[in-house]
Amino acid sequence: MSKDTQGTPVLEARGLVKRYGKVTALDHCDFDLQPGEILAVIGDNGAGKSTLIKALSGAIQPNAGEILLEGRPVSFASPNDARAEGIETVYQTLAMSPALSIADNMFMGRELRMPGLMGQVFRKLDRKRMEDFSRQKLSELGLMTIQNINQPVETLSGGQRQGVAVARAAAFGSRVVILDEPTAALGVKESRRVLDLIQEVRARGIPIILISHNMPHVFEVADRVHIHRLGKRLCVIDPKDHTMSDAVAYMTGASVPEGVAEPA
Amino acid sequence: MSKDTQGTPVLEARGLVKRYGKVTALDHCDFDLQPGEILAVIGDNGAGKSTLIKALSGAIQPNAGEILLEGRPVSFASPNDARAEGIETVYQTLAMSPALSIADNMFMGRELRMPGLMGQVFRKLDRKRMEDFSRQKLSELGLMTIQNINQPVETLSGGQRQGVAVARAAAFGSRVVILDEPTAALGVKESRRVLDLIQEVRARGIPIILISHNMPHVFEVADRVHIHRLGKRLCVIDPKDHTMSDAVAYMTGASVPEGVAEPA
Amino acid sequence: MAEADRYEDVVRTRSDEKFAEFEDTGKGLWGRFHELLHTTPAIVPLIVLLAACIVFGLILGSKFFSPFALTLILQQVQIVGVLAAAQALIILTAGIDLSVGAVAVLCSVIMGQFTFRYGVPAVLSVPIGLACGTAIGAVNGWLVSKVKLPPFIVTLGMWQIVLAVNYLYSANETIRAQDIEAQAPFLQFLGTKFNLGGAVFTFGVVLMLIVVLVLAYVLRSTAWGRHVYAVGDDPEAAQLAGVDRHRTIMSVYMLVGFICGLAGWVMIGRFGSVSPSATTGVIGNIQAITAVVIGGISLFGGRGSILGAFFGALIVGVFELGLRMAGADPQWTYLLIGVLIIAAVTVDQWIRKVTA
Amino acid sequence: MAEADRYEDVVRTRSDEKFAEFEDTGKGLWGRFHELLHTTPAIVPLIVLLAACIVFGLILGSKFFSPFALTLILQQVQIVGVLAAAQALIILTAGIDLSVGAVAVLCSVIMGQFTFRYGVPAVLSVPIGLACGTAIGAVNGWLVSKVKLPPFIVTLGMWQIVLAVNYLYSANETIRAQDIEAQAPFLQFLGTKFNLGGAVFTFGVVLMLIVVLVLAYVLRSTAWGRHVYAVGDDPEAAQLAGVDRHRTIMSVYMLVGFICGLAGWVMIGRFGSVSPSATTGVIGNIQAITAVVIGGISLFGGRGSILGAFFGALIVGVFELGLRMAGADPQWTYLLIGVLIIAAVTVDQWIRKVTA
Amino acid sequence: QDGGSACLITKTDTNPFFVKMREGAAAKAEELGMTLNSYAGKVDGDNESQVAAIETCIANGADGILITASSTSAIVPSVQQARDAGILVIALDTPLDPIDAADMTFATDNFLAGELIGQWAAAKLGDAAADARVAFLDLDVSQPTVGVLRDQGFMQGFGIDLADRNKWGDEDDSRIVGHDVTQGNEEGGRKAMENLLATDPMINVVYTINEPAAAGAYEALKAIGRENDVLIVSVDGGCPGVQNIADGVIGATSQQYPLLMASKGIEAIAAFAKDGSKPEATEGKNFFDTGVKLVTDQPVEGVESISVDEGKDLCWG
Ligand SMILES: Nc1ncnc2c1ncn2[C@@H]1O[C@H](COP(=O)(O)OP(=O)(O)OP(=O)(O)O)[C@@H](O)[C@H]1O
Ligand SMILES: Nc1ncnc2c1ncn2[C@@H]1O[C@H](COP(=O)(O)OP(=O)(O)OP(=O)(O)O)[C@@H](O)[C@H]1O
Ligand SMILES: [Mg+2]
Ligand SMILES: [Mg+2]
Repeated sequence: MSKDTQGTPVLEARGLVKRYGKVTALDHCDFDLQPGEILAVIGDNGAGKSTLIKALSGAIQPNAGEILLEGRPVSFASPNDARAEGIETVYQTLAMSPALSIADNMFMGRELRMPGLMGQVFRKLDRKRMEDFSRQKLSELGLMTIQNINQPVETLSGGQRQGVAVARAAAFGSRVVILDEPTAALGVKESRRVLDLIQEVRARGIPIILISHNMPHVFEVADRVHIHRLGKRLCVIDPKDHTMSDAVAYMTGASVPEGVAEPA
Repeated sequence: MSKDTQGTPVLEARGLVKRYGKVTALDHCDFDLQPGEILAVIGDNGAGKSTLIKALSGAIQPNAGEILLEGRPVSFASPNDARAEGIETVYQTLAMSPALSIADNMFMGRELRMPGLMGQVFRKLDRKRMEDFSRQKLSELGLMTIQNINQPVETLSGGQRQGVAVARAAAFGSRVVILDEPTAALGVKESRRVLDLIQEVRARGIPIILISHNMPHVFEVADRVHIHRLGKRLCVIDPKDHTMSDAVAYMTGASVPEGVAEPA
Repeated sequence: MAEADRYEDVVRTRSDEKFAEFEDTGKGLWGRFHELLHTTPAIVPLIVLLAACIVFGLILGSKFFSPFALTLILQQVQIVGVLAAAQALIILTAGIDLSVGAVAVLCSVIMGQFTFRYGVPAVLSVPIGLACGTAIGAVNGWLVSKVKLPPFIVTLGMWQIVLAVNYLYSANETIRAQDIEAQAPFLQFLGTKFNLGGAVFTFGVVLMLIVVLVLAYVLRSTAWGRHVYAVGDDPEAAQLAGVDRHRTIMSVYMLVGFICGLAGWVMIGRFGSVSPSATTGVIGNIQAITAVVIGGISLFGGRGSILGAFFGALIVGVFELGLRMAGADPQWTYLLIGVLIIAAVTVDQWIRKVTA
Repeated sequence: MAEADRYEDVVRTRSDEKFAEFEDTGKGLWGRFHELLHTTPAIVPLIVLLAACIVFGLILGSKFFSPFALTLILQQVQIVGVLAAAQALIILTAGIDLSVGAVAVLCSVIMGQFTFRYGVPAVLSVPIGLACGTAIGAVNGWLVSKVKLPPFIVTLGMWQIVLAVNYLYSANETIRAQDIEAQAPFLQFLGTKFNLGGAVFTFGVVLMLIVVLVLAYVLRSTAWGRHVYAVGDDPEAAQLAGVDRHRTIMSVYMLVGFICGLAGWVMIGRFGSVSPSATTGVIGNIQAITAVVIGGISLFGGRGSILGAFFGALIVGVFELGLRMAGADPQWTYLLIGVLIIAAVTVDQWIRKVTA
Repeated sequence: QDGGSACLITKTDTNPFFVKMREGAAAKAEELGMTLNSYAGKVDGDNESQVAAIETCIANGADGILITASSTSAIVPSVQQARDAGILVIALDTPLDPIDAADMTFATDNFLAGELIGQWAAAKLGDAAADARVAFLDLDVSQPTVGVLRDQGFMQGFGIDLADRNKWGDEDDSRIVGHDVTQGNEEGGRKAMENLLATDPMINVVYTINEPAAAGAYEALKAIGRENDVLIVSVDGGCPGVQNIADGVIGATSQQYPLLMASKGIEAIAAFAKDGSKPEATEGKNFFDTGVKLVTDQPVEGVESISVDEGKDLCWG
């Protein structure tokens, strides 16, 4: 299940810095994602993981540093720019509009219009096509059977919402799929479905960034593990060569990986 | 670490029913908590776990059924009633006021007043005493060292907030402490602290109800495991006699525990 | 795979099980009614409207159900109806616009003054007035979206500014209906009457209906409409999900300014004259907000429909006309409108509760 | 312990490590200023207020800094100041009260009419008026808390109801200052003057200061005050954390009704007469809201201080008087107040940003 | 009731002037056995509500309408609509623009009312009028017609160049301290007076739009102890206002007769309902003049006035 990870990274970051007032959430952070891999990002609460992926997906603009997509420098002014490049993200907060329907949420910002006059002149949405696609994606991914694709997202349970968000990213992500703690509120069964889904997406050749606090899950699916500590990448380890205890020790600062100098 | 669990339950529920419109969240659910034990409640998303503990802690009023505290029927009209009986709860949503300080939140609804005239006539709060107590509890429980006990809760990280909520419950709970998914958003280190804390509280002789989706955690700390399914108690198992796989199989309906008839 | 424990694998053995199932709604008449209520929130104000009509019909008899009286209601609500549509748009984005009435009056003054003071042909003055409305909307939108000021404050300030500019610019001069009729009848175009089955309508009423229907369509069936709801619902989430928050808000405020301009044109049609002291400038905002809230649009944004706001305006219109026709003292009318506001929303709340 | 895996135990080996540490703020002057801003949000409107005073002082010279002009500002803001304190309380609970001004006027009318129509001694009429204010507040509170209607709507309706009742009950009759002075001077008690270092103050001004200071104390230093903030911040969370939401909301609305009654009494003191058509009934609500938002209290509840609202009222007072003294005509004053509202909040926003 | 039905539409129903007008109309209608519906604008200058009221009267099939127009020109199309529907329309208090837009006008001349108090104030001051300091306490920033007429009338009477006769605030006479607005009540009167006193504490003549505003201005003057050396003049002639002249609050006021206007109006409608006859104008004028009289207890040479006692007999409150 593991693979060689040399070559141009799909997504790369060099020296990212992001400050919030007095807090430095990212402190010259490096990052790389290789083609076709599942890269897990682990770290303490507040280590800056979410900030990192927000910078990678255009949701925030870093104060310094550069982002490279397949070797080419890019700068995303908004999540839409990143999505245009095929980078789809499930944010920790899910980013759904509670009062809108599942289908509306799936297609938010990339709605389909009717063909012909109705679409071009009256800009009418092609609801049927959007609903069919949403329904198909949700059931195709085996994630859920929802009777009514038009029910507002707020009527779904937390788990179901997370399912919709993951399905949206999996359906539209053509280059990279980023998942920020997709299983935090999920039950055992639901978490398992998400893990299966991650592997399906990878099987389609799309690399995945997975942030999680669940070590068994991380070690089960990840090809490489990026350990984040105090706003920067501490090291990247191969889960086959390290134990969970090692990983936890590194990320909490209990021990220092080889070749890394722990800051004073 | 395990103990005999016979005798009058500290907290008991018989035939609780709670309906939300067309959804039946609790469907004639039974429940009991023995003195001094850690009782884990596990179940799928939407099984009704949070609804159950909300009924037990007075946050909602069940449509039917009765609740017994040490054998005596009680009816809680509000969380305050339950707190007056020594039942403290950490809700899934944490129930904090973001703009208020840590100390304010710790003492919300049971503020301390100054001694003498200032307190009795002018009803002035004894800030110093509340702050000292909060600081002491937070550090005593080894959970965190916060420099400024007066900073608003909204400036804390999710993990720190969860820490404050748990510390509040542990500090004031004199009869029962209820925790609804206290480690959902927490990192490895922070989760560990919370688990340690749970065991400390139990060591003080206070029984604990713990809802969690994390099987290893549940099996590590629980004396008994209440498996919730489709709005009611399916069974209670002893973690020493069952494997995690058994528990997961029961709660997801993959297999049926002995002596229970799976509904059609 | 290191030490990962496979206890979770068991869930795969029954993977055919449904993740979540939704109860099929019992499709009786009651069930269908429920569904209607949930998919069409405008139904509640519609019920209130019909009930009000029936009550007044019973009290006033045929006088109230004459074509004259019924079309009169439309005539009388046309300005508030257009403003309510604009207000509803803003409130859907979780904003509020206190300047709608003042902008409408200023636009009507601009249309009049350009024609009569500067001699611009009326067919040009009208678009100039509409452009001014749009520009004021753009300023509001910019302050809300870029400077991130609360809409209440921005439009509170703008209300006073626009009203003062209106008085200063017009020198408080009314342009008389006779003069407009003689020299620039196009300004009164929306006052043109036509007969439809005994009832008299004006183009202004038609314009109001068009504005409401077009907005209803756009909000329901275009991407922009969905974005308006999403931004009102949760701006952060909408932004992350790929909606351009700034563009959406700007477009909403500009469109609202434009619609207020239209309302100004409607005013000329209805009153014949151009008057800077028209009360709409002072109380148009409260009237529009009243219509919107009676129409069941949440002040917290993201919920409700423009049709509801229209029905809300009609409800107020029916009450005002009905009470006036019944000879109620004006102060009693205000009192009853006050009671109506509270009652309508209580009923709405209650209906939503029993059908939840 | 079944199959539980102990990979997490490693974190115990360094349990002395801090869970979270908070950067010590660099305690320079700037650092202290930051801290002040965060702990005392009323500081921003205070800065704006001082800046406004300085600017007008420079423009107008000693005329503006005369005891007459400075105490005049206090005289002129006393009604709005009291209403703003009431409004601030409601806004802290994430509500809004459009009826404050109307309730104040009605209470003053009740005090006057009870004395002159029914012959009740003035020392009794005043408490009766205050009780009526409290009762109206209770109705508002009950509708908001129990029936769960949006405060905006409840008080929009109540505003119209109270205003209409006010006109109907009083039959629009003014009670003349001379008659009150002769027969019931206690009604004018709050108009009593006293001299303090050359400046003339009235008991009404003193009452305003007392109301503001007492509310500031109560909100800051009592459990009830904390509950008000908690309910405004997140009512669900407050309820779960053990606050009696209903009681808190009821007490806030009742207290606000009572304070509005006080404002009515202040009005009699200031105008000498009792007039049902006082402007406060119509625009008192907007004036109070303006003061509150300029004072930096969030319309979403739970943030801000009552002192801020007081400074907000003073800012408007300083601008109005300053502009009039500088010779701006009423329409220009009106316009500039609009600009001020937007500018004050922009500055507030900006200060908060650069000091974040 | 078979005496026909009438509508009374006033500018507002919060100003005592209109309240009394309504009472007069109601009493007369009662006497003649007519049905009377009363309507009013929400605020001063509210044309919209008056249009809606006229439409309601048409829908109700009224025989006649009495209206005190908020906007004398903007209301004309609606009045025309009512007349086309066969309704007798009588303008009360304020003539429409043009005056023949109504069937008849029962009015006071507001400009004349202002002129009288202006003349009185000038005569009272004598030579000091040349360097008087005059404050104007007007109605509203929107400058409703009635406010402009009274204000400009005062200036005419006092000897100030009017500039544009249709607005206040464009004059450049150095005796004018300033204009402020009062909403025609005590609250606004006091604040406006204070504002103008802050600009110039030496004000010695105060024009006020009506007597409540004058009472407010008096309170402001009293607060600084200048109530006895300032002349306050006003318009209206309500009973509390006349009493205020006796009490020395106001120097002089121009009294108008709303009760008379209203009862005459109702009589005219009753006559019209009976036989279609329309009322006649006063000799030599194009309207029925209900008159205006200056009330003061300090009569001056050259300005006709009546005493406070006479004023009390005629007052409408
Ligand atoms: N919008 C913001 N404003 C201010 N500070 C922020 C903001 N977002 C994040 N931070 C701060 O930046 C730091 C990193 O936050 P981040 O959310 O990236 O952590 P994380 O690694 O994702 O933690 P978790 O595991 O709890 O999600 C934290 O100290 C946090 O408080
Ligand atoms: N306030 C509410 N209104 C309507 N339905 C509700 C409400 N609260 C809970 N429910 C419904 O009741 C059911 C049980 O919810 P509950 O929150 O108790 O589940 P849970 O077991 O705690 O799930 P999770 O593990 O996701 O927290 C769900 O179907 C949920 O949608
Ligand atoms: Mg994160
Ligand atoms: Mg739950």
